[in-house]
Amino acid sequence: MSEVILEINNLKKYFPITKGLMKKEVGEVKAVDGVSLFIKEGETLGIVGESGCGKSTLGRTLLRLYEPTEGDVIFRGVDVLNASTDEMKKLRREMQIVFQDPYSSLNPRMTISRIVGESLIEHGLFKKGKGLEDYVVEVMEKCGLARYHMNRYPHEFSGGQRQRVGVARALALNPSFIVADEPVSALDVSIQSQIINLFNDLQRDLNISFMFISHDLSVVRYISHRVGVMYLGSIVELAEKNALFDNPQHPYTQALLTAIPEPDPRNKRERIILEGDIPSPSNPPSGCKFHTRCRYAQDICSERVPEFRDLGGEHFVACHFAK
Amino acid sequence: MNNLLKVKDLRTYFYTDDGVVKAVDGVEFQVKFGETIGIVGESGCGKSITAMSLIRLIQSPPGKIVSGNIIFDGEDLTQLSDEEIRSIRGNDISMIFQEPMTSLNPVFTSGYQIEEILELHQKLDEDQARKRAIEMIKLIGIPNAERIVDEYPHQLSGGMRQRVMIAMALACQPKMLIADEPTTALDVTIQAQILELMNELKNKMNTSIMLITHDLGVIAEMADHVIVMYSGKVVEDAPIIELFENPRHPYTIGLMASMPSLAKEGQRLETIPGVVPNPLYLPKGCYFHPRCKFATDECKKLQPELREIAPGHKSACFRAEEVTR
Amino acid sequence: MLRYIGRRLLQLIPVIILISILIFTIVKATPGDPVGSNLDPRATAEQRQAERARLGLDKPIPVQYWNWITRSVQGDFGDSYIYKRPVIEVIPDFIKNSMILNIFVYIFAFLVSIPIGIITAVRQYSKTDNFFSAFSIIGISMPTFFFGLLLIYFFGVKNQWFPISGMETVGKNIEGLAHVKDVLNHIALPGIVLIIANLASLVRYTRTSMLEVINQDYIRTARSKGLEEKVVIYKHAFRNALIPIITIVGFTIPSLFSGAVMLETVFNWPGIGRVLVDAVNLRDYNLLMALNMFFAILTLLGNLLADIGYALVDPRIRVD
Amino acid sequence: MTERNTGIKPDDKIDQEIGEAEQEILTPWKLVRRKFLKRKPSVVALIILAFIILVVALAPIISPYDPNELDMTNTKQPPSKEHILGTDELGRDNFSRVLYGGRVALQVGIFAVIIQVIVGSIIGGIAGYYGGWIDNILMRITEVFMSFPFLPLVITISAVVGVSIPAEHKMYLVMVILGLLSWPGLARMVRGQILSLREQEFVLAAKALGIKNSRIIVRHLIPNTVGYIVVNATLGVASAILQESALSFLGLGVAPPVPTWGNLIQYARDIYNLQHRPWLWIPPGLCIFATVMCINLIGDGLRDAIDPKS
Repeated sequence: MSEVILEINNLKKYFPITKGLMKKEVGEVKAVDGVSLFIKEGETLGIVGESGCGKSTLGRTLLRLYEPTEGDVIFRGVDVLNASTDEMKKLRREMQIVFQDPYSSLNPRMTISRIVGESLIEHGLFKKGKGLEDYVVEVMEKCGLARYHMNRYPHEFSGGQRQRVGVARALALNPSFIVADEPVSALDVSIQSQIINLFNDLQRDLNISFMFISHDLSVVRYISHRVGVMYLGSIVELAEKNALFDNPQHPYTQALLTAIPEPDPRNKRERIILEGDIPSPSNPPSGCKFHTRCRYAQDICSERVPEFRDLGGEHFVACHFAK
Repeated sequence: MNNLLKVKDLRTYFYTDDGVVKAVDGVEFQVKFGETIGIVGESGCGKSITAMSLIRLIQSPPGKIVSGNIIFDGEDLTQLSDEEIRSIRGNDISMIFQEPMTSLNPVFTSGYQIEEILELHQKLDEDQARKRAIEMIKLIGIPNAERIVDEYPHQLSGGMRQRVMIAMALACQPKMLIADEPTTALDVTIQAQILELMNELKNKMNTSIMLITHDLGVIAEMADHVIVMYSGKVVEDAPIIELFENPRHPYTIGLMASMPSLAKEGQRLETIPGVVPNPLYLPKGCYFHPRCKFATDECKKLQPELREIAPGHKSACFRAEEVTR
Repeated sequence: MLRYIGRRLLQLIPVIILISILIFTIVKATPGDPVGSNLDPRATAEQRQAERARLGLDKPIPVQYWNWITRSVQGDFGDSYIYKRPVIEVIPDFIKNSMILNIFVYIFAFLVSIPIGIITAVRQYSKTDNFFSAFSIIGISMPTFFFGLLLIYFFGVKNQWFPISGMETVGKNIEGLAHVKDVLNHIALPGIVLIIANLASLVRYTRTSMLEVINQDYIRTARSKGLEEKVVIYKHAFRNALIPIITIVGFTIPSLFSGAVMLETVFNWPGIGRVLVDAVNLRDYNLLMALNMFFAILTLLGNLLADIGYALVDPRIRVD
Repeated sequence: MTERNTGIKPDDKIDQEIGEAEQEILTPWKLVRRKFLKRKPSVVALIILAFIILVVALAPIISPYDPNELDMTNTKQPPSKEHILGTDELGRDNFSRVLYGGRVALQVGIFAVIIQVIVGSIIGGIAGYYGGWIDNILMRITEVFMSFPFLPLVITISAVVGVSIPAEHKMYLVMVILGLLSWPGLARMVRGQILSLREQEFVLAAKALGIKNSRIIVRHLIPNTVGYIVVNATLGVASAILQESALSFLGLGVAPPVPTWGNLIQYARDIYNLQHRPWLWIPPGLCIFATVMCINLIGDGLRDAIDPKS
């Protein structure tokens, strides 16, 4: 896990709010509001946060599924956001994505082998025929699917098996980086663990780096090397996993960690309950966006946006009072 | 009889054109006064159907409560007429659901939907009902209740709507509140608020709660005593601490082994192989045996009974005493 | 709300102008010469030319359009060739006659279709549901004019129970109640056809929107509150199903008139629909253009009414 | 019963895996067919419609006479062995004319809907896929078309334009008019489908895989919209046939001598024919009713069959 494979600086993605007949623009949803981070080779960076914090948009904008508003993304030295069409095509083979909802992430009208193999034909890596079929089966078996699943259609599979097909599809182009956008949130616990193990095995065998996005803190804690916590479009804290979970610096992270229901009936620990609701991303609070719900909020918090700085040992925090 | 609720041999089947689905297949458990019981299990195990069968919310056809008695506060609900069961719904037993976004009627104000239940069961007139509704909204911790009472559901956030649902359910001080995955659709910080609120109200109104969820963490937080369900049957029934520290059924053990929060650093997650059986083609013998490490020939032929293996701790497994983590 | 209606009315004006241009060009583009059919055949070429000049037909089409639109805005649609009277005087009585035939039928069909739609949705796949599903599919598949002819054949001709033509018995100038009874007698047969046709489509529509609503979560919540099934269905469910039903009312208002075209022709009912057919057959261009404009405006108002109804019934639609 | 497993029948074999291998492959179209076959009324309607289409298609072989062959010697004959449905005032065999009339009615219905589907899908597809100002403009145009009063305009255009078109080609005029005035409904439906499909995760995944836009449209968007278009088109044929027959009855659609069910019913406009020669006008009317009813039943059956939730 040495050199940096992906670097993001000040990435922004604003969605316009339109109204009326001629769809005139009346505002903006600041889904991703200036995010900077890096991911090393073979590393899993966990991104955690509640709904509306922009984590999925971050993952998708990074792959240019949504055109970004500002900022840049450097993948192995290539500037992704201004890449030409052929550069972009090559990049597509390196960067892939796995989605959340087993029931909408697969085209219901396509067989599994077509779903997994479609990209290989598109990129001209294989011609239709035996070679393609064998490679597809190999990828499918790597994800725990069997050869006879090849000509089946998505409606014949359970949620867990569909997620495996989604992973196989992403793996087909042999990428070095995969964005996993809430890949296990829609699954039951016993199926969830099968997919989590699959991700770990793939990283071990193929040295793939992951951005693992989820709202489930215990899954993120188990699978990531480093974890970033997002709130209303920005990263408030980013650190090595144990550092973050054992000694969280940002008040939001602290509250978030205490909010997880621990499956241990004995230790009913004291909990920090955050008052009020999550503000809407279309008009976020001024200064530090968390000041409306933060226990330590001072005047400065509502005036100045805190700087995202390294407290030492790559433990980054965006809070005026973190030491 | 210190039991608020005693369910014996409850069976609810669904007659679909593909065949009979035994969603709830002989469930039994007890709930004491003021106790919170947790029903945990994965999708399709029949936990919601069990709860809905208690107040006969089963759509029939295709569903039908085939057998079983539900002794609630000394009265067997299965013998009651439709008219009588309706006087219990929302009054003695009320229910809240998972999706706050769609569980409130979009064309009525939140206040009206609370007043409706008050006017129905407590025979309050409009003004009294409105005053009581505002009190309830204040009780569940929503600021400026006077304004919220006239707002429509689409104007409220998910967390607030769930609170309005709780206010509605507790308006008539029911003896039992059934909460079907109440916080699954909510964010962690909002979930913490709602669970905290439910505990507060439980003590204030001495209501017992039946909490249905697939999240063992929420169960550990809230429940005094738990039943674990699999394919329409109760496989384990134990007090909360006993269940977590000394699980006596392979499925419960498997569930806990596959939870990331309980796994040690770097240790590979244990998984339960295979998938939940298709309810139309349930295997013979114990339904869990195709996925069970401890399965023997006996398990493949006979259905294990739910038997008491320790005071207050029941398990439906022939080898309950031997199974280990 | 009034500002919203005002703004929507303003938005209609460009559409109305667009439609008027389209209708004008279509009618004017035909080779048939309107003058030819007005004058007696023996008129010489010069007389014909003079008549064309008088009517301004020799000017280029855009100019003719401009003259026509400016005069129409003031209500002068020119004279009707068939009725030898200004079009603006001709149309209102026919509208009245069409209203008489359609309004009662529509209101009746609408009121009856709602309970049927609800019952068939609540008791899905029951005998009543199957019966009304069959009834409604027959209703929408039966051509209205053919159904009219069948009724005339069986109830008007074979055994003379009902009159088969016109709005009242010609010659008998009876007043008051007898007149009303006579008109009602004439309404009978066309009325049956219209009721069945409207009922068929409205029942289908109400049933579908009720079915969608009945399976919603808030209906289950309502039941869990202990409300009676009647209250759950007729208050909680129906109040939501009303939203799409209100929109269908808006859309079907124009078809109230244009839909009856076929029936007014078969039953010789002196309504706006029949007049349209006569105007078309006898090349009465002034009347034809005015009628089409009337129907176009009616359709636009119908759509507007549907949107306003939607905003009134559905609190989620914020009308700013 | 959300996580219901596939329809695998493990019967006695303990190892579910073996059972799964022989499991018959259920393609989406097989699934649709199986659901459709469960709806008896639609299946019966399909059989009857197939019979009607067969008879109408084989009209040249089946019909005993040439539909336009005059025979002044036995005009206005009641039904007899030679003329099953009697003859009209020009001595033409009514049964043959009903058969040929069917051909015209069905052709008009089908081609009108083909026009409707082509125009509607293109406009709806483009508006839905590209969005932005293109979507805005196309939708304004669609709304203008939708605010046209359908029947009055169809009557006006077919009468006014029809004047200069010979009788044989009137049929094609009716097709074009019906097609060009009925596409907005389909366009809005296709646009709605494309808009919702575009947000589906499998389309985003295709984009992430570097699949070209054109191929995403052809491979991912269209196959998932076809089902809805087919249902819409089927119901469209039913209403097109009704509209054509109404127009022809008014003498504004397909004009004699070309027979169509609609203009054959015109005999009934003469009170004598109506009363004394029902065999002239009732059979074509019943043909329209039966055909349209079958198509509507099939359309309903298809709609439920492709609905993923049912």
